[in-house]
Amino acid sequence: MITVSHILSRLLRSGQRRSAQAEQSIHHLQVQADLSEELHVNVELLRNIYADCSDIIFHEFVIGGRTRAVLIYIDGLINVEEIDRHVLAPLQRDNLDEHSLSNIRRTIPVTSITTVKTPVDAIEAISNGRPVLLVEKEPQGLSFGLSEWEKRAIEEPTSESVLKGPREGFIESIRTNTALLRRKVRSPNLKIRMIRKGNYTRTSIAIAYIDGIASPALVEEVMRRLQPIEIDGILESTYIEELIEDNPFSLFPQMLATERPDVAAAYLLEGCVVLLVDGSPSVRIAPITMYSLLQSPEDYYERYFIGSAIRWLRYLFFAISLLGPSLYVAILTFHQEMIPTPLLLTMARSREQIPFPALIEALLMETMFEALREAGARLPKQIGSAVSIVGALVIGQAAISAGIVSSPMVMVVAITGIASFMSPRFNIGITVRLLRFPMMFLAGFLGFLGVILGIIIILNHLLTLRSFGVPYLSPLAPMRNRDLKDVLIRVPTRMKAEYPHAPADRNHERQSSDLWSDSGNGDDST
Amino acid sequence: MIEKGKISSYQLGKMMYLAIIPTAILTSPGITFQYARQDLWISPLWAFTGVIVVLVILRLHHWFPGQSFTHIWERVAGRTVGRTIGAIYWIFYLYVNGIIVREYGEFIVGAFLLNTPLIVITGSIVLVCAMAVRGGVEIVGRFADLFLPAFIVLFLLILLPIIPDLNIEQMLPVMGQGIMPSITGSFVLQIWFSELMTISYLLPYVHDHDKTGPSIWLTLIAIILTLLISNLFTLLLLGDLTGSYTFPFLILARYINLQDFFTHLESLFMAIWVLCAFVKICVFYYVTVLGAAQSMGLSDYRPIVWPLGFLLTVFSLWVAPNYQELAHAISMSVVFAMLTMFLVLPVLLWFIAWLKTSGSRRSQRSDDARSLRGSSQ
Amino acid sequence: MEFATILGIAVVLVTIAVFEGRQLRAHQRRERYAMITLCILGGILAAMLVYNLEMPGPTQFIETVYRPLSEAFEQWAEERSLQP
Amino acid sequence: MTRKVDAKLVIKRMKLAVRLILPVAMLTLSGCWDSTEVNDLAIITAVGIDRTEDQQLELTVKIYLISPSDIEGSNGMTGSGDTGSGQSVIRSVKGTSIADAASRLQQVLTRKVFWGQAEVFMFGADMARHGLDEVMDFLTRQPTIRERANVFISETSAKEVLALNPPIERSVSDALREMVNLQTCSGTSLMKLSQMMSGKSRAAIVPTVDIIEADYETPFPYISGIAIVKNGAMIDQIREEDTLGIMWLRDIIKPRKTITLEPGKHQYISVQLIRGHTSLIPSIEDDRWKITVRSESLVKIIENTTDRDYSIPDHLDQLEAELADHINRNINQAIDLAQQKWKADIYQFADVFHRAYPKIWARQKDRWEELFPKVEVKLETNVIIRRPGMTGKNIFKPGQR
Repeated sequence: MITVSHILSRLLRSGQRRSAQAEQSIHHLQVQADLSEELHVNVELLRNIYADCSDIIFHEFVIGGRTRAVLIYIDGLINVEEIDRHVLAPLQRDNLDEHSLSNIRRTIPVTSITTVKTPVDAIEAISNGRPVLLVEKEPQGLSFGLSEWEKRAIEEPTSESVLKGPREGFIESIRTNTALLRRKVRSPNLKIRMIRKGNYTRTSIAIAYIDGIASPALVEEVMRRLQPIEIDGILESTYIEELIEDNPFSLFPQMLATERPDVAAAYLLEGCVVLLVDGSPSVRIAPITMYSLLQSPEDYYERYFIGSAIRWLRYLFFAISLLGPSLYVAILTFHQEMIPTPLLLTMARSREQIPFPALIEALLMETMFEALREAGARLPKQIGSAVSIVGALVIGQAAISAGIVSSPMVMVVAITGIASFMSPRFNIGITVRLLRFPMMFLAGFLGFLGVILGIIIILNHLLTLRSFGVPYLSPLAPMRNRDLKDVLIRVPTRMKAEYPHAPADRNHERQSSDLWSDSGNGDDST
Repeated sequence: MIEKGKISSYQLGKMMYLAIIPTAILTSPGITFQYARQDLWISPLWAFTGVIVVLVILRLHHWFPGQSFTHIWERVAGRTVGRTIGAIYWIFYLYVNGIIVREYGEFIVGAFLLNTPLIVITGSIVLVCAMAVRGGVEIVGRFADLFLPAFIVLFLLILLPIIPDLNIEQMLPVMGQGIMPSITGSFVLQIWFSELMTISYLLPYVHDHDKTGPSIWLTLIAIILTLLISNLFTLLLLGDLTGSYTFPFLILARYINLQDFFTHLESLFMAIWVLCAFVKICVFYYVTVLGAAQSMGLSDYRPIVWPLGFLLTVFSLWVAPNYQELAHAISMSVVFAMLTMFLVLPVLLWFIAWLKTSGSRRSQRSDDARSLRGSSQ
Repeated sequence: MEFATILGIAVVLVTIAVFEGRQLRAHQRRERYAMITLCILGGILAAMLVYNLEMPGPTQFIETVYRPLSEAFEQWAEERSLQP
Repeated sequence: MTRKVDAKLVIKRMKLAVRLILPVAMLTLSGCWDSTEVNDLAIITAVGIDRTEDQQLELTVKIYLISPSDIEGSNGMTGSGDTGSGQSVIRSVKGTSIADAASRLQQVLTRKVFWGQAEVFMFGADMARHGLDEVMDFLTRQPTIRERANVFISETSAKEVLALNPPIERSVSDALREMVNLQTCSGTSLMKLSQMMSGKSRAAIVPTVDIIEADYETPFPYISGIAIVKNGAMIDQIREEDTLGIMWLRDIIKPRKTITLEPGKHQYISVQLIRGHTSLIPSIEDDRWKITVRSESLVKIIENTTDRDYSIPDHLDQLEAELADHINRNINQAIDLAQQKWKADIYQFADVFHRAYPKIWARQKDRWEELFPKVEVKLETNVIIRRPGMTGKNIFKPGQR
């Protein structure tokens, strides 16, 4: 037994080994066998498994002065006060005739008590912060739902702030997150399936969908892709995303990342599947289309005129963020006749002292801008602002007066930078910023023609791309007139009577279809 | 079937519209003007070929649903004839596409990138087209979905600002020499209308057959209207000079002047041209690849996409040593060749098929026709 | 110069053939042959064009075939004095 | 088992990417054939073409100057502009033909010649008299030259005009362009000129430019009148004061044109045009070719120093008649000039007849040369006075009745 557990603990500690082997060892080496009736055997086994784990507490005590028992838990993952008050206190002053588990279970005033039958179960429970009670002469143990650890308070997600609308955001704890979802969608049709992945991290992954809206095939497909995952650890939902997305080589995100429960709930109501990963405040939504990445929740919280207008502004600046510098380079080096004479003369004057060709100048500035952005993002706030001030001086005034870059170029880079920050999702912004560079090369090589060819190549990729079976540019290409109304404009809520990309055999209507006429009459009468 | 993708009828219509319009608005005003003079805007109305071709092809596909043009030949005239005609067709498509690629290249080099080698221009467009064609008919169809609105916007962006510079008197006298000049002028236009025959290769992949007819007729009408408008605008701006410019419609874009700021928008025209030429080359390229795969009996067309792309680039150089010869050929002998391939042969096929089916109808009702269809699958 | 062009053409064709060949499965014999034949054809044609750009092409062929027709049309158009 | 990423697939995709990117990268590195930096361009804003005494063409270009250091490098150039105040220099080269001169121009410039921004083309009077065809062919054939560029004929040599640096505008090209926009007569664009020169009448009008040499200021150009171009060459020119009839006939008269009558000695009545329109109506009766010139104009009174009070309707009618008379006189004079003196159909009667009588025209078009002087012209002029201005009677002339 000792050798067994020795091997086991070595296996568990050696991070170098294939985790699959570790998993196999657990299965093979009879740790899965039932717990022994001898308390000391069980404790010895667990002590070996948890060798060198200083945070594992083996609290030995005696129940009712007769029966020896051990409470095993991880320090910091449990609520010590509750353990003292609700487990240890009743047991120690106990007056039971027989110390069987069922009796003990009845004695302890805790809602969630489960039976632990094998060492594996015990380890699982302990790792999850559920204290395990092992009792003399019992081949089973009990685990209590008294886990509690430090977690962040629910606050507004900084990466997706809105002016209007709910300010709560997901946090690192998956239970809190599912609760947040459940608070938005109170129907029992909101299903949340749970699986665990990660051989070492044993991370919980929740798959949330609304039964009756989401297509069963979609849910099946998500489960089918999740099942075979074998990985040592999952620290963020991106790990999962990369393992299950359709095209792992695409620059474009095929799942939407959000930290906002309202966004997740909105997509649930459109028939999407939401993946929550324990330890990550950002959940993943699938399937999505390109346009989902360019929509902000605020579009729906503002009046629809404003929502539509802002959406168009965002589309425009999305195009600018992709094409800004390349169009500038193309016009400046290929199509000078397009520039009105006075403007051309001004530009020519500003470029007179610049030693670089326009293409190099643009590349230089864009790279500089990206570096500044990255430096600013990684630094503490106090230093970050210093970086941005220095950066602004470096790539702005000083570079111009030193004659290294021209001022129109600085303007173009600045506008492009702002444009790329306008996309409501960070990941599409960074994709576009990356694509900007090959586009600049194409523009410097063939002018407008190069830009157009570049656009065609990007579109070609986007048109072949799918997110869980949904074409990425879907309502536009292939054209689906019915769904266009939420892409080109943000239609009034009362007109959104149908689900987008819903399967044909499901119920399409999301609100009473005669709402429009009804409320119209109502308006008249008042 | 080689192709697993499906397109909708409207995608087919959009594809054909975009595949016919670009070269037509670019070169047709100049050539038509030679015969029709100030009546050149009437010429697009004489779209006889378009009507005949669409009628014949739709009829054929009604009789043989789900069959491509080559397959119908095989059904009707026997395997050897069908295979031969299939081979001739894809080689002809390769040749026509070579002309298109060449025209595209000549236009870009002649008007925009004066010093860039032609091969770079043609090679790059064939490269991106090959990428799209490998994606199959679905991808090409979606490109058409995306580019049609872009085309319309850009087209209007050229037409609307030029309106103040138009001189309505340039179009007078209407039919001063009678109706004949405009009909003669429409002679060259027939090659563009006859290109509608290409739908015959794409119809098997359309999933909503009930809308095919309306969609194709709508496409034909849209083509006629677009040509009419572009020819009319060109005439109203350039008058007698229409025939003198190589690319008259380009002058329209160059002549735009809005508030002295938006001037010389020919690059806008280049954008239109490249987008549509891309769709056009893709459609013809796809048909070439598909036809070649079918006539060689391959199980997949993708392996031959790149080799045929290379061949296409070579053909674009081979079709003519210089642009003048090409332009002359386009306005004369190539018209006859295209009419033979895109009009005469389909009509012939229709005629043979009609004889066969009507003969069989008398004896066996539609059983024979059904067996004709059934045995091919 | 011509040699360099030929070399370039060869590089392009070999790249196409190798990469397409890899994506084919073993039983797709026909496809492989078709692909390689087309590559070789393209190579030969390209090489011939490199040395003689004025080589008669399909356009000349079509012009020869349709000469009677196009001449007739031109004459007809002229008779109607439609030509400028 | 594992939905692990197929290693082969990775390699395949990578190779595909390399295969796509590599040619592009190679091509990019090998050169961008058409890219030119703005600061490597010699931006031509105006072009002048003269004929020298030794029967050569002299091409003068006005180049926007960016760097002051460039002024020094005059390597064998024949001309150099007044570089003190302006930001432009001029260069001129001689050649046997315009294409020849244009290619020589590149030899004497350190930067790439860029025609795309040339807004003014100025032909010297000598050259214009000799013939514009050859130059126009060159100009219309170039892909970079703007069809909308303005064309002028200078009374002195074109070079002299280009050498000017008008004090208000940035360059002489801007000055002339603005003048055309504001002046009462329309300018002629390159495309319009080629239309007129190649059209049925083969006659064209081009504004002429002259220099005002005021002693108190630097000399500046102004639009002095109209040149008549027939069969590709200038045959005559007339002063600005006499162009009224031509403008009526060509229907290019612009608002703000002022007509002044002198009913009595030192008594003037001036009206300004609000809107004017002329239409030419052709008719052919038994080989008598007739044109009816129907012109309508709305005017307002801007000055009245006569004895008459034009707030009285009867007087207005009379004034309208007088104005119509005046316009008729101008038109008649213009027609006489065109039919008798120049024998040039600058009013494009040919097109008018062609549009109305295509069949007759097709038969008679070769006789147009002899027909044109015989075309009868009938005038139907109608003037309507819309407003008397802010005042009715002249406040300072109580005697008006």
